[in-house]
Amino acid sequence: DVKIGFIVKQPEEPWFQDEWKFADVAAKEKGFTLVKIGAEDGEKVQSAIDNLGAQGAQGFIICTPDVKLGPGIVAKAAANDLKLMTVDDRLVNADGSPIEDVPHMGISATKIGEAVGQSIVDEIKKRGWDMKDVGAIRVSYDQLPTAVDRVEGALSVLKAAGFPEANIFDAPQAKTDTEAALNAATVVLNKNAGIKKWVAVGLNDEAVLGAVRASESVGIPADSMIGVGIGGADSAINEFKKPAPTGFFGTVIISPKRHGYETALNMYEWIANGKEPEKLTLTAGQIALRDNYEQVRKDLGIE
Amino acid sequence: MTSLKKLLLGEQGLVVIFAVAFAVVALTVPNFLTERNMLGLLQSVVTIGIVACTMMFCLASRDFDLSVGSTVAFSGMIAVMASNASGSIVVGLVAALLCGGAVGFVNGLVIARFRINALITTLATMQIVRGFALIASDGRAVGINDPGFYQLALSKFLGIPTPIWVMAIFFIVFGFVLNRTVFGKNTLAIGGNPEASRLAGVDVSSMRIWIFALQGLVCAVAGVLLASRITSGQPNAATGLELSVISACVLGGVSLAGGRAAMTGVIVGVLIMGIAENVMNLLNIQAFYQYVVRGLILLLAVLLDNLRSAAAGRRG
Amino acid sequence: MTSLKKLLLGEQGLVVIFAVAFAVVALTVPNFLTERNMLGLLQSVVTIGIVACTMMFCLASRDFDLSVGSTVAFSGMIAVMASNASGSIVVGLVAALLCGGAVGFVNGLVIARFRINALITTLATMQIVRGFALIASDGRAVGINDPGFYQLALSKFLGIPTPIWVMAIFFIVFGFVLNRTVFGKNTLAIGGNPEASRLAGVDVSSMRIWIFALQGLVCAVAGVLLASRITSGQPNAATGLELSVISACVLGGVSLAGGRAAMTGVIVGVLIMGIAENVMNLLNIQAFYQYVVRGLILLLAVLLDNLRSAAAGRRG
Amino acid sequence: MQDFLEFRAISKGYPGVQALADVSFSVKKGAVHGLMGENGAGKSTLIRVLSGDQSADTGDILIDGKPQRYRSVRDAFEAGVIVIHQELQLVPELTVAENLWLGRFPGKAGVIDRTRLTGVVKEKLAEIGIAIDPAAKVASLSIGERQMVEIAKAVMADARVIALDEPTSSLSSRESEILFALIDRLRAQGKVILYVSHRLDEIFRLCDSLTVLRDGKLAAHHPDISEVTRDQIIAEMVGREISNIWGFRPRERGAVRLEVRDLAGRKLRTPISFSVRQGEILGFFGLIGAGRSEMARLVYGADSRSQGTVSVDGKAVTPDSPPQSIRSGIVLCPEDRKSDGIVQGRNIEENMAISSRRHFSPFGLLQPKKEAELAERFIAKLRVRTPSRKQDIVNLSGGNQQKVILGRWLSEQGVKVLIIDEPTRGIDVGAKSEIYEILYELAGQGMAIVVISSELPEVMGITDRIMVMCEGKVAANIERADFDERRILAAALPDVAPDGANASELPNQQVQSR
Ligand SMILES: Nc1ncnc2c1ncn2[C@@H]1O[C@H](COP(=O)(O)OP(=O)(O)OP(=O)(O)O)[C@@H](O)[C@H]1O
Ligand SMILES: Nc1ncnc2c1ncn2[C@@H]1O[C@H](COP(=O)(O)OP(=O)(O)OP(=O)(O)O)[C@@H](O)[C@H]1O
Ligand SMILES: [Mg+2]
Ligand SMILES: [Mg+2]
Repeated sequence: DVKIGFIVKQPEEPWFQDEWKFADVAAKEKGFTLVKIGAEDGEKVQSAIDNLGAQGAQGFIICTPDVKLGPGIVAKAAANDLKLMTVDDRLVNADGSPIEDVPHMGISATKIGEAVGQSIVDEIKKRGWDMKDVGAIRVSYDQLPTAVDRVEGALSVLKAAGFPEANIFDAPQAKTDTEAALNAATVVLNKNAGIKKWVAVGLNDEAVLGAVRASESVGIPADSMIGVGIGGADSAINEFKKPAPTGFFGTVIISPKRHGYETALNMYEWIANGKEPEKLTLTAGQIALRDNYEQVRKDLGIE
Repeated sequence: MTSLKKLLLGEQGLVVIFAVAFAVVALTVPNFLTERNMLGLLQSVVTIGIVACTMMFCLASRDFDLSVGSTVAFSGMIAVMASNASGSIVVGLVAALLCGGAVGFVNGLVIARFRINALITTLATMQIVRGFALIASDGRAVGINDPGFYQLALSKFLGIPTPIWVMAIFFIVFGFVLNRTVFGKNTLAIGGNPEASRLAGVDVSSMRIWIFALQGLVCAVAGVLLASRITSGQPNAATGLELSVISACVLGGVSLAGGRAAMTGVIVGVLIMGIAENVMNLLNIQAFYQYVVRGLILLLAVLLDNLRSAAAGRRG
Repeated sequence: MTSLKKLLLGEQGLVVIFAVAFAVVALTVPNFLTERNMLGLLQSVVTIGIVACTMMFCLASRDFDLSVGSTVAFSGMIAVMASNASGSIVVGLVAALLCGGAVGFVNGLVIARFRINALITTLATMQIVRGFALIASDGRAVGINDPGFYQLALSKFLGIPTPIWVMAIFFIVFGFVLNRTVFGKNTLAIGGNPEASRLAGVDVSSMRIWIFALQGLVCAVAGVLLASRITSGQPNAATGLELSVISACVLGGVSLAGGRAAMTGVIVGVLIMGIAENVMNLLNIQAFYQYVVRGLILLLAVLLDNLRSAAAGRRG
Repeated sequence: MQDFLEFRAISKGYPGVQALADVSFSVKKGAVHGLMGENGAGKSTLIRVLSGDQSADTGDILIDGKPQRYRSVRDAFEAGVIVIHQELQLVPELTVAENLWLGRFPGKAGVIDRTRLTGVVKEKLAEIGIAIDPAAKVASLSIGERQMVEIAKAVMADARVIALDEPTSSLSSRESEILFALIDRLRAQGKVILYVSHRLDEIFRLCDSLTVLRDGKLAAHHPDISEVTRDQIIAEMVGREISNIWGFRPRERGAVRLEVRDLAGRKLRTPISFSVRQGEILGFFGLIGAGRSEMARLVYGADSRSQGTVSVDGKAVTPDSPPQSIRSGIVLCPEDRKSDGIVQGRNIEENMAISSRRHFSPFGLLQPKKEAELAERFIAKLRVRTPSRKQDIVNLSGGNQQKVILGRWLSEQGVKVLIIDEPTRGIDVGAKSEIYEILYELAGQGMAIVVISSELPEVMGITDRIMVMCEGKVAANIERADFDERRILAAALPDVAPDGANASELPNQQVQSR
């Protein structure tokens, strides 16, 4: 019997739900058991691995709550004699260099951010805005390293395209939900009432959505707002389904299918047939807009 | 001099301190005292403000409710899902109120009838209800089909958005209930001495059930408004709301040991929380430092109030 | 028959109920009663277990500490950073203990001397200390340079990992302190009737300071072990720990109204929390349903205990 | 004998109240000194100043000629002062022994010496004749037993100055005798004892000298008690003469109002039956733990019944809950005012109106004017000493709190049965006679009144009939005409067989037809 664990850092997030769902598909195809465990912090990760060991699993895939947990996870996996693969976030050593022995599939947070930034720059140009008149809301959640990498990635593209640094405003979220982003973004908008055109970036769709709602509540018309989110989950799709376009311009969809299905499959092959997976597989995010999101989703194998 | 002292040390001392602090902030922080910012500030405290109304009753009667955040999220979800399914916003609202009220009622029932510690009970329902919200939506945000739903939050009356009016009405109504009705007085009496109140003929257990049921209903109202503001039902909304609301109440002088509460205090508490966030963002304080500043403001506010009441000779 | 009844309704009734539940789980859940799983289970409750020891004192004296999670994270960070900087693990440990103790001491000082509500004070320090942890590390985890540090958690004695031993020692020591020492009795007395204790000459305010300082120290120990287990100092570690620890204590019969506490109860409470998580994962219960199940277990556990003590005639 | 304890010009004010104004007097070594005065006269405040709990605004305390400068209870204890406060100061969750040692546990290096802990207590309790298990949790003791534990504190600590603030207010005569013997022994050991009481008998039985306080000022100081009379002291206290405190007047007794049949509960196992007629005042007498309070709580529905019925004017009261009882016309004034009576943190007005306001609050809306009127009326009628009706009840003196609770029930409308558990506990002589007057007046209007009291003279003085309880059972039922102190006491004592009066001899009660 093959038993494989799949540990994720935020089990409530739709993204991870989807990863699990696709991993389940692989499990059904190959006839192995998949054990899904949520582990929000380092301590939970440790006990989750112990738990898998106790259940007699042979290996597991993990999206770690923090990449610095690397050495601990590697040691724990070894102690429990479990094969280890990572997804989404790559483990690093104490010195910050990636642990290259552990097979990984993912996409770099910075890369996703850059895709966001690029689509915003393109749209600004298309609308013919002057970057000097445009403000950027940086909905930030800096205690999450991935979040920092994502927004910084997006902003670096903006800056490279000539976006004035002085027009970038920080809107720190107290929590990662839409309401917190909405409240933080409202302050930025009110503080800079002189700026009429805005763009917004954030850690995920919910954060950008908050900025878009804030722009609506202070009366900024939808065509003066370009918000690009990350994830492509239902919050974003709901925006596209609204009868009139909103300031939520697009979202970078990353495919949970590959991340979930392929990692589970690779792990199975590794355990059952001794076929070791690639050390590093990088996937790509794809920008989805109001008029093409269904096609993009289909391309990525969602729905 | 003495009249100033009287003002500061009197019943309304907290309000006076707050007014002074507000004036200082208004004069020193740019962009603070603009109409837009004020409206934004008020809108940002709508959820906390509404829920604080009934949390005040809950604390005043020596109880505790940790399930408010989950109930807000759950009833928001229900409102969206029910109105999507039925095509009628009214059905959605009624469903949300029913669900919120039911959660509160169950809380109250378990706490009052089975005499289970309120902290544990509501900690349990907090998780259960959050679970329900996640299960119902499969962990995803649910979009609103009927744009009319957004109008709940977007519509304005006399230039002020509806949610702020709702909050103001709740403040007035619950302030009245606390001070001018038997219900309010009985709540305070239960908090002061539950056994003595019971022997004085107050039906303590049905009072507690009522208070929790009311809390649930009010959470549902907050949940509906929140869903309308963020144009979707989100199962992860309002996490950690319970602690913010309880802090706002305690800041406003509501005693956790029961028996002491005042609506003006709670309003001030809610506003202090909102202004702190608002000003920190206006001043562009870095995210990590915001934690520290938030904590210090909390401490400072209670410290000031304590000094005041110590000077006034009230006993802790 | 009567002796069974006596057993169930006696002081140790909770332990008996727990033993029965444990037996049922062991027989029905596959892989549960294996040495590996038991060790994993125990390791998973080390942080909660250690912190619960002093939280028990805190609650027993009618206080409340919400800052434990932040303190655990902060002192873990400090341990890692100080030992990285100095190259000596001992320096790191000492620094962590000092910082943890200092946080607790400040909590106690503010609460006891300025008579500020413990909930608000520790809510404030919870944020301030979390802010410090984030600022110190710039929001990122800090890796451990010296692999010797991992040995704190990885080393074993008689086949059992060191953290479990540490937890066991804490259980014994604090159980002794609670029942057999002046400190323990004074704690219970303060919680049971602060006024009477004060009039009997117990130095209530220095007792409270001590209890909080101890809590801080113990959090530091938990933080060091945690950092060692997860091989890094993480500013976001142990969020929400406070509620888990308080639940474990209350489950174990510690009264939030003060004055009632027992070490066996707390141990059982900690184990119930750990077993619930463990079994849910072993049974592969879906994440969303885990919320519901967790809540129900919590309710069931207190309900059972309440029925028991009601039958035993103890008054709520 | 020289002056050992001296108060010099002590003053102490609270917001709105001058609790003590320039009080000076001294007490000799080996003397028991009485302290008397109306409710709110400042007795407890003086004791609190002595104990180090509160500090005086001005003035000095001298012990053995040395001025004391203590800032805390601990300092006072070190100086040899121990105080038994008016309100019980025990920790219910701890055992008797632990309570007695609290603040100075025996042992080395912080580890408690458990053999000494219970051993010494057992010895001391036996020595003073108190039969309480040192290992019992205080929560499981009755009020009276708790009071005895408090008193044992005074013996445990080897103090030079002992102050007792109304120690007998919840003791019955038998326990009081134990206390008196104890005090005699302490006096013989040369201690200084300050004794606060509202009971003149005790004062004359115990004290060598006496001080009377009035409105916080020294009203009289009598270095030798044999030189004063009762009436003189009353006049000094109250400012007027009271000739006969009981003032008993016979009344017409009508039909049966309250009918209790086979009532039993968890703490009162033997079923109990009795009835009270319109206009009748029925007294319940017994020793501590006789079960009178339990009986009253069962009748009122405060504890749930295991069997039996209670009916008022022939109508059964169900379900058994306090609100239901109040609606049916039964009210209970509980014995333990601190835990069951006052609502802490609320003012006098709110404490009074808590139950009766439902009569004049349409749709649950308050009528502040009516509440104020009501409060003012009863503050005046019961002579509650307070700066205003908005005063927090915890700031009142013990006796004044009791008056407010009485006011709560006197203001209730439609009361048919009034049960008062220890009605005059801690109440001064002047107010006592007024309360009795009110009881007669209410009975005259047809109310049935049940008075539970541990003060034999009081039960004998004001009731029409006495039921004596002993160990949870009714031991005797005696009409006023047959009142006899020895007979009542004999019935109350468990070791002596009841003198013939048993349930079969109870007067035949009218059986109500349904
Ligand atoms: N903490 C306080 N705040 C305000 N007033 C107080 C406080 N404590 C006592 N008083 C007032 O001081 C006065 C004296 O009270 P004290 O308790 O000394 O009376 P007492 O002589 O012991 O009366 P009793 O016989 O009823 O016990 C009373 O008027 C009381 O209301
Ligand atoms: N909380 C309690 N738990 C257990 N037993 C109790 C409790 N309270 C009282 N008892 C017991 O119940 C019995 C009846 O006590 P109760 O106080 O009713 O007597 P009483 O006649 O009213 O005397 P008094 O009021 O003067 O003490 C006593 O034996 C007492 O020890
Ligand atoms: Mg007094
Ligand atoms: Mg009694």
